Amino acid sequence: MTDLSHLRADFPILHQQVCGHPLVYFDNAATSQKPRQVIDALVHYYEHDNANVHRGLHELSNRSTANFEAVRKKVARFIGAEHEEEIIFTRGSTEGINLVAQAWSAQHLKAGDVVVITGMEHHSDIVSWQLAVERCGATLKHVPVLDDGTLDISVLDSLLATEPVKMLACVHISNSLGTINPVKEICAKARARGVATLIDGAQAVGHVPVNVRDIGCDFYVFSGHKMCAPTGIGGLYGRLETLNSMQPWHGGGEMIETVTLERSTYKAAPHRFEAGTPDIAGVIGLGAAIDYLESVGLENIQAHGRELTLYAMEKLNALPGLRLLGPPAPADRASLAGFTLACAHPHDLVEFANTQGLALRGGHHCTQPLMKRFKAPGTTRASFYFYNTQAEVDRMIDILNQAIAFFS
Amino acid sequence: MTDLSHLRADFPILHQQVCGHPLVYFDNAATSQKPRQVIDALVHYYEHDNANVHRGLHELSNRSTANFEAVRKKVARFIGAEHEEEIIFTRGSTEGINLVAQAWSAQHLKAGDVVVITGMEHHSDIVSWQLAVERCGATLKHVPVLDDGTLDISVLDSLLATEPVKMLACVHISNSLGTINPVKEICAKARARGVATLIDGAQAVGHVPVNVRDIGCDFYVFSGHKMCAPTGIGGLYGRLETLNSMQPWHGGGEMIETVTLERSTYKAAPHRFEAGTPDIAGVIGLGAAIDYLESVGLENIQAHGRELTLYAMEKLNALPGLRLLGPPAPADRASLAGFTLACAHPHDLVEFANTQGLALRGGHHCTQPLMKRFKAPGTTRASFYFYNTQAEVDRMIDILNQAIAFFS
Amino acid sequence: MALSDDLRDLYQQVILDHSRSPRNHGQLHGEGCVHVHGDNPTCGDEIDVWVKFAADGGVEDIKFEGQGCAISQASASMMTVKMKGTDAEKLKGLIQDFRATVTGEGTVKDEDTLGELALLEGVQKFPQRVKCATLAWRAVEQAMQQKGEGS
Amino acid sequence: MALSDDLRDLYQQVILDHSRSPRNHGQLHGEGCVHVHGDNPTCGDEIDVWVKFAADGGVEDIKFEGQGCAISQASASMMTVKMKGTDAEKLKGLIQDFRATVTGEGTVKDEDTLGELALLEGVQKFPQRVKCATLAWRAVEQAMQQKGEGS
Ligand SMILES: Cc1ncc(COP(=O)(O)O)c(C=O)c1O
Ligand SMILES: Cc1ncc(COP(=O)(O)O)c(C=O)c1O
Repeated sequence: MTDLSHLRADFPILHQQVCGHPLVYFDNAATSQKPRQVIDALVHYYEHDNANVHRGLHELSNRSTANFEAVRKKVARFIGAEHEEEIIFTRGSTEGINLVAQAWSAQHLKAGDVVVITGMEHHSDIVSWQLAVERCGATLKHVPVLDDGTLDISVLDSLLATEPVKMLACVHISNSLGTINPVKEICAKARARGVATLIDGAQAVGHVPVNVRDIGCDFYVFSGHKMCAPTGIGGLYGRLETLNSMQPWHGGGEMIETVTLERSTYKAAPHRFEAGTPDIAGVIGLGAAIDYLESVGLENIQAHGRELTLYAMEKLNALPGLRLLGPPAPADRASLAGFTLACAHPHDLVEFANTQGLALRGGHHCTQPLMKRFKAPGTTRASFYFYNTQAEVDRMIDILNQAIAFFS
Repeated sequence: MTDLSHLRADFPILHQQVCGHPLVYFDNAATSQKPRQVIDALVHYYEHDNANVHRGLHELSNRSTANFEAVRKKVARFIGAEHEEEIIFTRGSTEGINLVAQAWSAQHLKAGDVVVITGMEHHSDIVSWQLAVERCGATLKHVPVLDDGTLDISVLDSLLATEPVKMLACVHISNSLGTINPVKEICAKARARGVATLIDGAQAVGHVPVNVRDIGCDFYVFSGHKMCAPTGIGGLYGRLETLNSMQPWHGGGEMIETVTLERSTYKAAPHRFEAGTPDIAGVIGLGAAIDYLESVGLENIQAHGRELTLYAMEKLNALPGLRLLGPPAPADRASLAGFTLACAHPHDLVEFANTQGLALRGGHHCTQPLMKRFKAPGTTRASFYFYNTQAEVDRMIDILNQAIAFFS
Repeated sequence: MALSDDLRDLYQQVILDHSRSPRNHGQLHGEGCVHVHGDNPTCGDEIDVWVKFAADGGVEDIKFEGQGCAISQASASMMTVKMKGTDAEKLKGLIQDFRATVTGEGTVKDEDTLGELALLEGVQKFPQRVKCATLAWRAVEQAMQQKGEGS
Repeated sequence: MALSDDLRDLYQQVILDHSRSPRNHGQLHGEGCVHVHGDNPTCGDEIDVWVKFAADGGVEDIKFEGQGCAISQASASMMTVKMKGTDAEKLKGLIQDFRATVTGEGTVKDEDTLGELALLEGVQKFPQRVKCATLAWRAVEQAMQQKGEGS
């Protein structure tokens, strides 16, 4: 197995006891932990460079601005965007999705149009589009999920062929099932029909190599906090011509050219969509996270995740009364395992695990429709990142065995 | 003079050389510096507690959630809100204003209505309302600024008496003039006519004691980064019944109760307006900043600022060709001084100052209409915070004298 | 790897037993019956409670159905056992005492009536589970209100 | 407190002199005159340039008005001095050489024609001022384009 356990030394938080046991952190799909390098970048920023960006001519402001914009370039390269102007900094995936659902829709969506999502979207991609279609009288349809946790692409084909679809929004990697969707193929189908695409990469960026140009989407969102960066920062990629075809979203400083009390004119992307003082330190931290992940290597991260998941799936499938959701083949999935146990509700299981130092997540994972689809009141989810080890999986299996004995 | 110079030891960034001179940081109205205590709180969070909030049952998540919600309570107390549910975490003032201009307006503003702003609003409060009235066919009017930098309240009176005003948005402290507006009186006038009020407290919170209940506004916004907190975090106060009368703004996790692919139901405030993973560390840092400011004492901060401004104004007014904008009496203004110099454009002056280690800001300060009003192509602004000293003001005057000699 | 005392307190044998074999499981129909649905949307716990109130406002009969964690289901089951046949006076006291037991706020006035329910005291150490333990109880309070409005 | 060399290079005496007493200040009207307005919205610098092009595309006459920092106004003034009477060929070279001078990117081909303008080399050390130095020049480029479209 790809051994990255030496990297644990970079993560101060991992070396603690919880309830008298060494912490095993398997809640990475909710948020990742941060390496010393990222924390240090924040501290360095606040101790040396902190100043507002774009508006100053003094040294600290010049430094902040240069470092801030350098991260935009870094993000563009990291996810394969053609121009750095295609990267808009957001709080995270949710804000990015809402920006598109509001600002893109205002220009491009009208009564009678159809927006297509999938049955495995995160609430952020369901509710923002519900709000968007409600505002303009469009309709929301969805591509259902098959029993094996993959999308029923035949329904997508027929929706695209028969409905006035304007936008297709689809998750890259499902945070509940672990399914890796064939987003390149899906975007090609949409593009062939002139349909815009938004890919939710919250679980993908920093976990698998991502190239937005190769995927061929119009928009792509991600959250920094799920890829070793600070909380409060993320990114929206949008194709430049699409972004510049959109009217502003929020009004404020930095997004304007000239303002009179009567009317205003606006900058081009990306600044048009970044009103107000941004999370400057968050952006600096995001840059440090990308440096860190690249030093580890995205291929190594992906390989390690796949191997650990294969190992975990084999052990989990052997437990009595355990039902694993999502694709059966580890090659088709990301490094997480969502499951139900016959004898214990997810919340009881997570509570039990916690008293042994194991951090799992139980519930609907912001995918209530998917839970209903699989007739589960919720699942227990173990999600891994590169700093997790086989020994930690063994420990989880041990604890689950105890839980089964306890609750049965 | 109130001596708070011992606090400089808490601010690592202040102890550096810029262009071979000790840094004098007078750009506090753009963003404040951060004390060791706030930086430490961020580091502690990432090294011990980092986990996603609200959704977990494991130890780290419970800790994060408890600490996160404790800050909501702290903010409520700090600005005098009645209920902690009245505090919504935002990226900063700009996001708060846009939330109100979008989510409140969707419910409460229609064609023919009037929104009143003032001639000294920051671009965030101008452009968001321009976008809002454009969306629904309402009209934007403004209260002009008098020569002494105060508002022409007689125009406000007549607008309220004769126009179908629905919303009055007004800055608490002008970031360009330093004017402290009589917001309590203004809100009383609006309330008497059933007009909702939004006060932009970006320059007020953390600088003067603020009590939203005493002010009597419906909404109040502020930015953490201007009050010793990290970048990327701020707050919106809204009266509970007003907030709960508003439909959701962004869709996503945390703001929903139940989601089906057809429709969703939403939580009450504040969570209704906090979609997605928030800037958890930013909130923790905001809490630490409030603790820090309270340990210094808001009254001390205000007194020190007033004394330093009085001192600076006297010295500035003695410089040849210098025109100081804003109220002539220091008691009526916050601790900043915006001015023009006959012999030098603000950008030349700021560039000159920077080579002497002095950080000033030159330009329109996101208040272009106000600059036009005072026929200034921009101003040079020195803005102080409690860690600034009289000696630093002396140094600024020295440098300005040199600049005058150089450019004349 | 010994289990923690807190955990053993939370999931006492009696509690696990109620969650596995809930008492008074099912529905009630007919005159004087009030049906209330309750849920904890964030955790997905759901409960349906049917109450047949007595003339004095006490509980003549009560049944429930639901799904959720052991705490929410056990609490519902144990609640129905205690409530059945309780008069209006005792009912109010019981609800108050139960809330005091699981939150640790306020004092329990009548330990005897509480009986087995006192075992749910373990919830105090798990504040985020209070809403699980009180789910069925909030449904009953809502039923009392509905009845009040109906009469 | 000596002034830094970088600052002295940026604001050389000649530059300050041009900013205080701009040459070719004013407007041009009549046939063959192109008027262009340019601005740097973020700093508030504004410029109006009037160009009377010669038949060959060179500059017969040029004037400007504007407000802004010393760099933007001095650069405009010095530009008009150099451009007046320049033929089309030299005009293009001048613009390229000037850009190379202030950005430090590319090489200056014709130092002689540049003359005094070479003094603006000091801008290289202040990258955020490049857009001040080039404001008037971008306006002339726009005027050249407009003329091209018109003919
Ligand atoms: C697939 C998916 N989409 C969207 C989100 C929302 O991301 P955030 O909460 O960072 O905005 C998440 C994470 O919670 C996710 O897993
Ligand atoms: C008066 C005023 N309002 C609003 C803002 C915008 O604040 P932020 O950029 O933090 O959103 C500022 C600061 O730039 C300000 O000074």
